[in-house]
Amino acid sequence: MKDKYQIVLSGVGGQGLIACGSLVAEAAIIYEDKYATLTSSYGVETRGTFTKSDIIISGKEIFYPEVIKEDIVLSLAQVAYDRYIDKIDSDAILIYDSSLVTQIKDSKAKQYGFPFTDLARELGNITVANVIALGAIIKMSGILSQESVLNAIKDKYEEKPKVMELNTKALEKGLEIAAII
Amino acid sequence: MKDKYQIVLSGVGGQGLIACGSLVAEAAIIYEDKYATLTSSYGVETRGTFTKSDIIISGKEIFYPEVIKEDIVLSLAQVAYDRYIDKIDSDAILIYDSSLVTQIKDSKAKQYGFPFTDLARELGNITVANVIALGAIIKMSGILSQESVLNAIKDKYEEKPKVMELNTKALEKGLEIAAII
Amino acid sequence: MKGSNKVRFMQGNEAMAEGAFAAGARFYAGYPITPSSEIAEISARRLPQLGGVYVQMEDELGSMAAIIGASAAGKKSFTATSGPGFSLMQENLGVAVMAEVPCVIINVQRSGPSTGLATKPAQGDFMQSRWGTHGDHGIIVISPSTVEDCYYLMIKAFNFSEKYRTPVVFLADEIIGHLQERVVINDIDPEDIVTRELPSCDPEDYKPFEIGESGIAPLAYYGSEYIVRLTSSTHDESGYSNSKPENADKFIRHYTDKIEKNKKDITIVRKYNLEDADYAIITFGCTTRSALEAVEILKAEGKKVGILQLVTLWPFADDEVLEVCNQVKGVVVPELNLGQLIREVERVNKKNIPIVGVNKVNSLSIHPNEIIDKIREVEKCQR
Amino acid sequence: MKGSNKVRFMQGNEAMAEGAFAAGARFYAGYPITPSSEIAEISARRLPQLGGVYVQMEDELGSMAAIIGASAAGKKSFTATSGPGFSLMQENLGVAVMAEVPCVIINVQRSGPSTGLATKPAQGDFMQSRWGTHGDHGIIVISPSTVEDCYYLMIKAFNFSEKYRTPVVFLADEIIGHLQERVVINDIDPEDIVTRELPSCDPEDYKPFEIGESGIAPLAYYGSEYIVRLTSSTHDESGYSNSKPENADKFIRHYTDKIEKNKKDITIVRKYNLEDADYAIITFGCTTRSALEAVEILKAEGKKVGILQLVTLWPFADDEVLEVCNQVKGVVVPELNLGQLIREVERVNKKNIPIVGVNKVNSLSIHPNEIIDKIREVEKCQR
Amino acid sequence: MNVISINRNRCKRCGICIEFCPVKLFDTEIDGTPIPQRIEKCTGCKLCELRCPDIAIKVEVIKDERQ
Amino acid sequence: MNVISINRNRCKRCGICIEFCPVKLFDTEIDGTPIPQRIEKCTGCKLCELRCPDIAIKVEVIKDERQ
Amino acid sequence: MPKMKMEDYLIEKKLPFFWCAGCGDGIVLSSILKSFANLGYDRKNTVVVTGIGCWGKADDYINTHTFHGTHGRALAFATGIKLANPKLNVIVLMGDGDGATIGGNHLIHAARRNVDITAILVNNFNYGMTGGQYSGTTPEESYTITSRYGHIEPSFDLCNLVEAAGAPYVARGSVYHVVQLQKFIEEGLQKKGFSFIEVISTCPTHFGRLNGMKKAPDIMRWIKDNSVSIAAAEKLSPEELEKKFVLGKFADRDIPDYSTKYQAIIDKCTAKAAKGGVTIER
Amino acid sequence: MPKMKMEDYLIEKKLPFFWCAGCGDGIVLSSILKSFANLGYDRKNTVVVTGIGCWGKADDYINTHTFHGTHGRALAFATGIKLANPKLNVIVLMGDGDGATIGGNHLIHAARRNVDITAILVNNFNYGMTGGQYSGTTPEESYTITSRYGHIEPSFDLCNLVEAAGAPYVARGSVYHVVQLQKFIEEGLQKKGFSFIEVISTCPTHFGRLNGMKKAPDIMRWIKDNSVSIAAAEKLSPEELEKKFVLGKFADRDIPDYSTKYQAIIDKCTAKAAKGGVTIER
Ligand SMILES: Cc1ncc(C[n+]2csc(CCOP(=O)(O)OP(=O)(O)O)c2C)c(N)n1
Ligand SMILES: Cc1ncc(C[n+]2csc(CCOP(=O)(O)OP(=O)(O)O)c2C)c(N)n1
Ligand code: SF4
Ligand code: SF4
Ligand code: SF4
Ligand code: SF4
Ligand code: SF4
Ligand code: SF4
Ligand SMILES: [Mg+2]
Ligand SMILES: [Mg+2]
Repeated sequence: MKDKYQIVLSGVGGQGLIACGSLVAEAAIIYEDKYATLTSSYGVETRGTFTKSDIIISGKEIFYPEVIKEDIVLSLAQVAYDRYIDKIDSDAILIYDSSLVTQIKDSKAKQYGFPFTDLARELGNITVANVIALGAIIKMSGILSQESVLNAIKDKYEEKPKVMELNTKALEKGLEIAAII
Repeated sequence: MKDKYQIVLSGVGGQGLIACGSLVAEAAIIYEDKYATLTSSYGVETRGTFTKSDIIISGKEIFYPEVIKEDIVLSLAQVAYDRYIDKIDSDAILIYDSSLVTQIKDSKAKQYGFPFTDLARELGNITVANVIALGAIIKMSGILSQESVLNAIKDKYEEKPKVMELNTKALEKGLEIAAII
Repeated sequence: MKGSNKVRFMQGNEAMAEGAFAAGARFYAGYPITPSSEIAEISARRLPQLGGVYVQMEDELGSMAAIIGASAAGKKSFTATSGPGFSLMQENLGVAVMAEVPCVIINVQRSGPSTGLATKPAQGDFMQSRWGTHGDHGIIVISPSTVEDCYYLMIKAFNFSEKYRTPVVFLADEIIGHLQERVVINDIDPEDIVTRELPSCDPEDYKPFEIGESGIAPLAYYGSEYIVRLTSSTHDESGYSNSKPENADKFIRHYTDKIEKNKKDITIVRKYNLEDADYAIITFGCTTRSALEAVEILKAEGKKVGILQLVTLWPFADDEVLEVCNQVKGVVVPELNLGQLIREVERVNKKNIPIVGVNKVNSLSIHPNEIIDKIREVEKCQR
Repeated sequence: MKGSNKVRFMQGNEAMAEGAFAAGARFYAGYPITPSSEIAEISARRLPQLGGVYVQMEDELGSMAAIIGASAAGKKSFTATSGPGFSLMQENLGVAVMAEVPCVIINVQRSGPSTGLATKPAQGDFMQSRWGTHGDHGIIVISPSTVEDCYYLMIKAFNFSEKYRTPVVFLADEIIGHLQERVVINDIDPEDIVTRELPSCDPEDYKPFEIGESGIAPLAYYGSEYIVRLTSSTHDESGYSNSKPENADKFIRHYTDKIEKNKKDITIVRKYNLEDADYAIITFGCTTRSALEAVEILKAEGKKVGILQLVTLWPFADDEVLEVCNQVKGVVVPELNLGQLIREVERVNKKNIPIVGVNKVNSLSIHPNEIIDKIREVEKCQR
Repeated sequence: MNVISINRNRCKRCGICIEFCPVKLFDTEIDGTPIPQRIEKCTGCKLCELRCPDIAIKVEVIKDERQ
Repeated sequence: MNVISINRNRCKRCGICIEFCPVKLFDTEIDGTPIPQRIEKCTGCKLCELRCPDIAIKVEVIKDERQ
Repeated sequence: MPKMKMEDYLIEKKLPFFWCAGCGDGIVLSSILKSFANLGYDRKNTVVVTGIGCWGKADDYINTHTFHGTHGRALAFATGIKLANPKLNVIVLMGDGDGATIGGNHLIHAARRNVDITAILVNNFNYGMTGGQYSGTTPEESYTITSRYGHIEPSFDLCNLVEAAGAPYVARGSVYHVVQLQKFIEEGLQKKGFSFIEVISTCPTHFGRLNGMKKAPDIMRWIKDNSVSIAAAEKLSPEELEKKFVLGKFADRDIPDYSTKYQAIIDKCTAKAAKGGVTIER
Repeated sequence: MPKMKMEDYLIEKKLPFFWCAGCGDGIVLSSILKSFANLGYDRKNTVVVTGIGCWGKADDYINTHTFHGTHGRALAFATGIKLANPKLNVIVLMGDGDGATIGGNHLIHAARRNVDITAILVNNFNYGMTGGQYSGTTPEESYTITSRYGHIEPSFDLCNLVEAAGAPYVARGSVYHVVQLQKFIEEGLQKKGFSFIEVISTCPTHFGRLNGMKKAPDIMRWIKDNSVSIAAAEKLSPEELEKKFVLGKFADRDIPDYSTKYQAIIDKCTAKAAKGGVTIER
C-alpha cells in the first residue's frame, strides 16, 4: 500500500461531498491511526455549481493539504468529470456516477462508472449516492478497511439509528458493486 | 524693533484669549505684511481652567509655532500669573489684570498690573477686558501700530457696528492707560 | 472669503475646507469630532453657498458610505474626522478602494489610542492610514505642515483621487488643524484642477472597471448615459461579481499597482538644507516645523543638518529616503508617536547608518531642542 | 467531545472554539461572517452546556464592545470575525488596549479588500492586525498553521491576554479555519491556564491601572469588593480622566512597552531544518504548510533550505528573523498578499541578503512549487 | 386555451407553482419539474408566473374570441 | 426657619435656583451668586436644591415645633 | 415613451439566479422589475443600491445603475447618491440582517431624515447568506443554527419601528401575496420621500429546514396561514397577533423630503451670494 | 442596611463638575444618585456605563464600578457586562448624539433584546461636547453650528422609537420636572428588563445660545413652557403637539428579560449534561 493517498471527491453543491470526505478521514484517523486532511473549495455561488473536496491520507504528518497529484478521483456530476478527465495521470483512477455523467471521454487514467444515484434511489434516498461511491472506492483502492468506515458511520450517526442503517446499507452496496468489477 | 516677538496670552477659559490673539495676528499679517502664528492650548476640561494662546509675530516665515521664549506675557487670571511669573526671563515683560490677579510675586521680568476687568466694567462689558489689555500691550511693546489693530477690529466686526464700537473703545482705553505709565 | 490672491490669516481646518471647495468638492458628509469639527462647521455654512450639499450622517460609517455614493453620482466628495472616526471608516474605505471611487478623507490626528485626549495632538495614525482597512490595497496619504499646505495640498489630494480613482487620506494633526497663520490664497488655474476621466466609448460598450490607456478605468456617473455598476465584491471589468482566480489576481494587484507604479507622480517631498548635509531629519506634518526650527538653530552653530519632509506619506518615498540615507551619516526621525515612520526608514536604509527616533506621546509637540539633542546623539554614534 | 487525550478529526474553526473553552472562555459575542461563522455556531451550541453565554450582537462594533464588557465583569471572552468585521472592530479594539481588558479576537482571513471573495483565503490582514486601530498601542497577534494549533495556540492566546491585560488577535485564515485534520487533544493541566492577576490590596486602596510588581496592574471584576473604573480616555492610575502630559506619556508608553518588553515571553517561532540551511523561508499561517512541503521536496534534491515560522506575528520577532538573515544567503517570504510580512523582514535584515516574496492574491493557496521556484531565483542572486 | 411555458433551464423545481395554482393543473416529472396538464382549467390568473422565484414560467392568456 | 446654604466653590451662578424659587426669595451678588433673602418665605419645597445643576445648594427644612 | 417590460431591466444572460430553489428573493425581484416597467423608469436615471446577503445579490441581475456596498450600509451609500443628484430614482434592497440588524441605525435615520429613497427589505427571518444564523427579525422560539435551543430574543416589528422613526410611507407585503406586494412597491416608488416596504419571504434552505418547513411550498403556506390584513388584525387580541404577519399599509403621509428642503437653502444662499455677500442667519 | 444618601455615591472631591453653568447634566446626575440612595444600591454591585459626550463624563463623579466606553457604544458594553453577570445593577448614561444618533442601532436592539439595563438618555438637542452640532433629536428649524440656515431634518420621538423597538419601560422626564424625573428613574431601576428614560435637558452654551436662550433659566423656562403630560397631549392636535415635549410614562409592561431566559437554556443544557451527554434540540 502507498504511504500517501490523494483523493478528490468532486460534484456539485448539495451532494454531500464534504460529509462523505469526513467519513473517509475519520475512518483513517480514528480507526487506522493515520493522518488525514480534508479541504473543500466552494464559492458563494456554489448552490448547484462545481464543488470538490480534497482528502489526503498518509502515515505521516501532512503538510500541504491540497491534492497535488490525484490518486483517486470521484466525479458525481458531468462538470466535475469534465474537469478531471483530461487532467489526471495514468496511475490514477477515476470513478464516476454513470447515472449523471453521460458524456464519457478517453483518458490516461483508468475510469469506472457506476450508477450511484440510481442505486441510491433503489435504497430509497438519492442523498446516499456519495456513500455508495465511497464503498466502491474503498473496495477498489484498499486505502481503508471496511470496518473502519463502518465504525466511522456508526460514530457519526450514533444518535440517528435510521440514518445509520441507511448509510451502512449504502456503504455495503458500494462494496458489493465494486467487488463485481 | 525685534524681528520676532513671542507673546503669550494666558487666563482661563471664556476670557476670549483666542479672539484677542487673532486680532493681533490679523493686524500683523493683513496690515503690516508680517508673518504671524496663533496656537492655543485647551482641554476638554477648560471651562474655567487654565488656557493660553501663543502668538508669534515675525518678519520671516515662522516654523515652530509655540512660544519658546516669552517676550510678552499677559495674564488675566491668578492661575495664569502663577504659571509664568517664575518662568519668564528678565528681558520679558508680564502684564496682568490687577482686578483678578491679587497675589503678586517677585520676578526676573518686569511686571505691570492694570485693572483691566474693572476698566471693562466701566465700559459696560467685562468681556472686553482682553481688548483693553491688548491696547496696553501694543502701547508698551510697540510690536504693532494702533491703526493696524483698529483696522483688524473693523474687519472683524464689520457687520456688528455696536460690537465694533465697544472694542474700539476698549482698545483706546488700553492705549490710554499704558500711556500713563 | 475676501477674494483671491489675498493674504489671509486662516486656521488649518478652515484652509482644508476652502482647499476642498477650490478643488471642486461639492459634497461633504461627516460626523463631528474634535479636533476636526471646524471643517464640518465651515462646510455646513459654505457648501450651500456654492450649490453643494452638507449632510451630517448618523455616524462615520455612514459618512464614509455617503461620500462614496455622492462621488459615484458625480460630485467630488469629502469627509473629515479624527482617530476614533477614522477607525470606524476603515471598512468603507475599503469600498472606495474596491469600487475605485474617488474621495478624500481628512484625519486630523489627536492623542490616542481609543478616546485618548481629544484636544491634544499626535501623529499616531501614520501606519493606520496605510494599513487600517483589511486586505491588500494601495492608498495615497498626504500630510500638511502649514496652513497654506492645508489649502494647496488639499487640491492635490483631490487631484490624485480623481486621477487615480482612489480614496486619498489627508493626514493632518491637531497642531496644524488648529494653527492659525498667514496664508496667501492664489487664484487656482482651472488647468490645475483634475477631474476624473469620463468614458468616451459607445455607452453600450462601457465597462466601469475596464482599464484604459491611462492605466485607470474611466468613470461615468450615475444618471449619465453610461450605466455604472459599482461593487465592493471582487468583480470583473463590467462590475459583476466574479470569483475567478485570474480576475481576482488582476484587480487586487491593480489597486496596489496603480498607486505604486505612479509613485513618481504621486510622491511629494521637500528638501531643506540637504545639499551638503551631514545629518538628516526625516519628518512629516507638524513635526516638520520643529525640525525646521532645530535646523535654524543648528545652522547658527555651523552644523550641516538637512530635512527631508515627506508630504506624500504613502506610497512611501523609498527612493528619496534611500538617497538621503546613502548621503548622510545619520538620520533623526521625530514623530508624535512611538516610532512608526522610523520603521519605514529602517526598512529602506541599506547602509546601516544610525537612525534615531524622537518619540513623544505626552500630548505636547516636539520642542526643537529635543531634535537637536538627538542629532548630537547620532553624531556620537560615529566613531 | 469524546473526552480528553483523544485523537480526533476536527475543523480549524471548531478547534479554535474548543481551544477557547479549554482556556476558560465562557462568553462569546459576535456577528456571523464567512469563513468564521462555524466558531459562532459551535459557541452558540456549546457555551450554555458549559454555563457560559453566547450572544449575537447587532454588529461587530457591538460584539467587540460586549466582549470587553463581559471580560470586565469577570468572564474570559472572545469573538470571531473576518476582514470586514475586523475592520469594524478596530475602534473598540482600541478600548481594550486603553482600558487594558483581556479578550481574544479571532480573524479568519478571507480574500479582500472590502467584501472581496468571502469563501476564499488570504493573509491580507497581517499589517492591519498590528496597526488597524488609531493611535499608539501594542498588541499581540498569533497565527496558527494546523488544526492542532487552533486548539493549543488559542489557549496561549488567552493566557497572554490575561497575563498582559491586553487584547490578543488570533489571526487565522480560511484555509486553516476550514481545514479538517487529525488532532490530538490532551487534557490541559490547570497550571497551564493563566487567569488575570486579581488585586490583593485593601479594597479601598485599589487602583485599576496601578502597575504592580509584575509590570501589569491587577484587574478586579465588576461586582467584586474592589471598585473597578475603566475608561477609553487617557486616565490616571485610578481610572479618572487625566490630561497631564506626564500621565499620557506613562500610559501610552505602557501599552506598547508591556508587549515589547516581554517579547521574549510572547514570541513563539518554529524552526525547521534551519541548523545548516543555506536559504530560509520565513512564513506564517497556512503558507507554512506550502513551505514545509516545498522543503521536503528540496530536501530530496539535497538542497539545504530551512523554515522560520512566525507563530507570534506581533510583537515582531526581530531577533529571530535577524538571526536567520545573518545565517543564510537568501530568504523567501511566501504570503497570500502583496508583501506585508516581507516589509518587516526587510526592515530587520541588516546584511542586505536578497529577500524575495512569493505573493499570491488570486484566492488560491501557494503551491509548494511556487516557493521552490523562488528559492531557485534567490540562489541565482548569489554570484 | 392559455399557453403555459416553462423554462427548464431556469426552473429549480421548487414546487411553488404546482402547489399554489388555484386549479391545481400541474403534474410533475420525477425530478419535480412542473408539467402543465389540464390546461383547459387555467383561469389565466398568472399567480404561478408571479410567484415563480426564477422567472421560469410564463402564462400567455389567449382571449376566447367567441365571447 | 429653614436653612439655605450655598457652596460658593461649586455654584456656577447659573441663576436657576433664583429664577424658579416659587417664592422668589433669592437676591444675587453682582457676579450672580444667589443670596438667600426673605428666608421666612421658604416653603421647604427644595426645588432649588433639586434643580441645582451643581449640587451647590442645600435646604435644611426646620420643622416648626410649635405646630 | 415605449411601454416597458420587466425584461428591459433584467440581465437575462445571468439567469438562472444563484438563489436556492424556492427562495423568495426571485419573486421580489420580479415584482420590482415589473414595477419599474409599469412606471416606465428610465434605467439610466435609476440606481439600485444593495447590501450584502442573498438578497443583496439582486443587483447582479438588474440592468440599471447599481451599487453593491457593504453589509448594512446600503442606505448610507444611497443617501449620498440621492443627495448628490436628487433627480435619480434610488432604490435600496436590503435583507433583514443587512437592513434591520447591522444596518438598523441607517434605517431609522434614513426614515427620520426623509430622503426620497425606496427601501425594500426582504425579511426571511435569518441570515441566509452566511448559513442561517438568527437576525433581529427571527421569531422568538424558532430555531436557527445559532439558536438551537429555541430563540429567546423578541423580534422587531419593522414597520412599526420605521414608522416610529418617521418614515412617510410604510407597508408590509409577502411573497405569497404578490399582487398586493407589487402594488406597495409601485406606491413606494412613486412616493416622494422615504418609503419602506418589508417583504415577508422564504429561506427554505436555512430557516425553513430548521423549522420543519424544508420545502418552499411549506414556508409559502406558513406565510399564507399566518398573514392577516391590518383590518383583520385590529380585531385580534395581542396574544392572537403575536406570531402573525400583519400585511398592509401602515403609513402614507406627506412630509417634505430632504432634497427639497435643502434646495431651498441652496436657493436662498446662492440668491444672497448673487446679490453680493452671504449673511449667515445666526 | 444603613440608609444611604446621594453623597455615598458621589465623588465629592471631583466637584465642581466640569459642566457649564446651567447645564442640565448635573441635575440628572443628582437625580440618579438620589435614586441609588433611595433604593439602597450596593455600589460594589452596581456598574455605571457611559458613552462619550458631556453627559458621558458623569462617571467621573460616580463612586460605583464604572465603564467609560466609546461614543455610541455604551449599551453594547453594558450588554456584555450584564449578560456576563446578571446580578449586577447596570445603568447606562448616554447623550442624544451618543445614544440616539451614532448609537441608535444599539439602542433599538437593546430595547428589543430586553437585557435588564436602565438607560438614561439626556437629550439636550445637540452635541454639547464637540461644540453644538445637530443630532438626531435637534428640532426642525432650530439653529446649530452645522444648521445655521435652520435645521431641515425632522427629529426622533425617542420614546416612541424605543417603545416600537420593544422596550418594556419607557418614560420621558425633564430637568425642570425634577420630582417626576426622579420617580421615573427609580421605577426604571426597579424594572426587570430594559428601561429607557429620556430626559429633556439644557445646553445653554450651545443649543441655548444659538436659539436665543443664552442663559440657563431661559432654556429651563422653554422646557417648562413646552412640556405637556401624556393626558394633556391626547387633547392636542398634531400641529399643536409638533414642538411639545410630552412627559410621562409611555410603556410599563412585563416581558421576561434576556438573562432569565438564557439561564433557562443553561439549566436545561447543564442538567442534560449532568445526566450524560447533551442532545441538541434540532
Ligand atoms: C461587516 C460584515 N459582517 C458580516 C458579514 C457577513 N454577512 C454577509 S451576508 C450576512 C447576512 C445576510 O443576511 P440578510 O441581510 O438577512 O440577507 P439574506 O442573506 O438573508 O438575504 C452576513 C452576516 C459581512 N459581509 N460584513
Ligand atoms: C466615533 C466618534 N465620533 C465622534 C466623536 C466625537 N464626539 C464626542 S462627544 C460627541 C457628541 C456628544 O453629543 P451627545 O451624545 O449628545 O452628548 P452631550 O455632549 O450633548 O452631552 C461627539 C460627536 C467621538 N468621540 N467618537
Ligand atoms: S395562470 Fe393561474 S390557473 Fe393558470 S396555471 Fe397559472 S396559477 Fe394556475
Ligand atoms: S415556481 Fe418556477 S421554479 Fe418553481 S417549480 Fe414552478 S416553474 Fe419551477
Ligand atoms: S426650598 Fe423652595 S421655597 Fe425654599 S428657597 Fe428653595 S425653591 Fe425657594
Ligand atoms: S442653581 Fe446652583 S449653581 Fe445655579 S446659581 Fe443656584 S446654587 Fe448656583
Ligand atoms: S440561503 Fe435562503 S435566502 Fe439564501 S438563496 Fe438560499 S433560500 Fe434564499
Ligand atoms: S456644552 Fe452644553 S452639554 Fe456640554 S457641559 Fe456645556 S452646557 Fe452642558
Ligand atoms: Mg435574511
Ligand atoms: Mg447632546
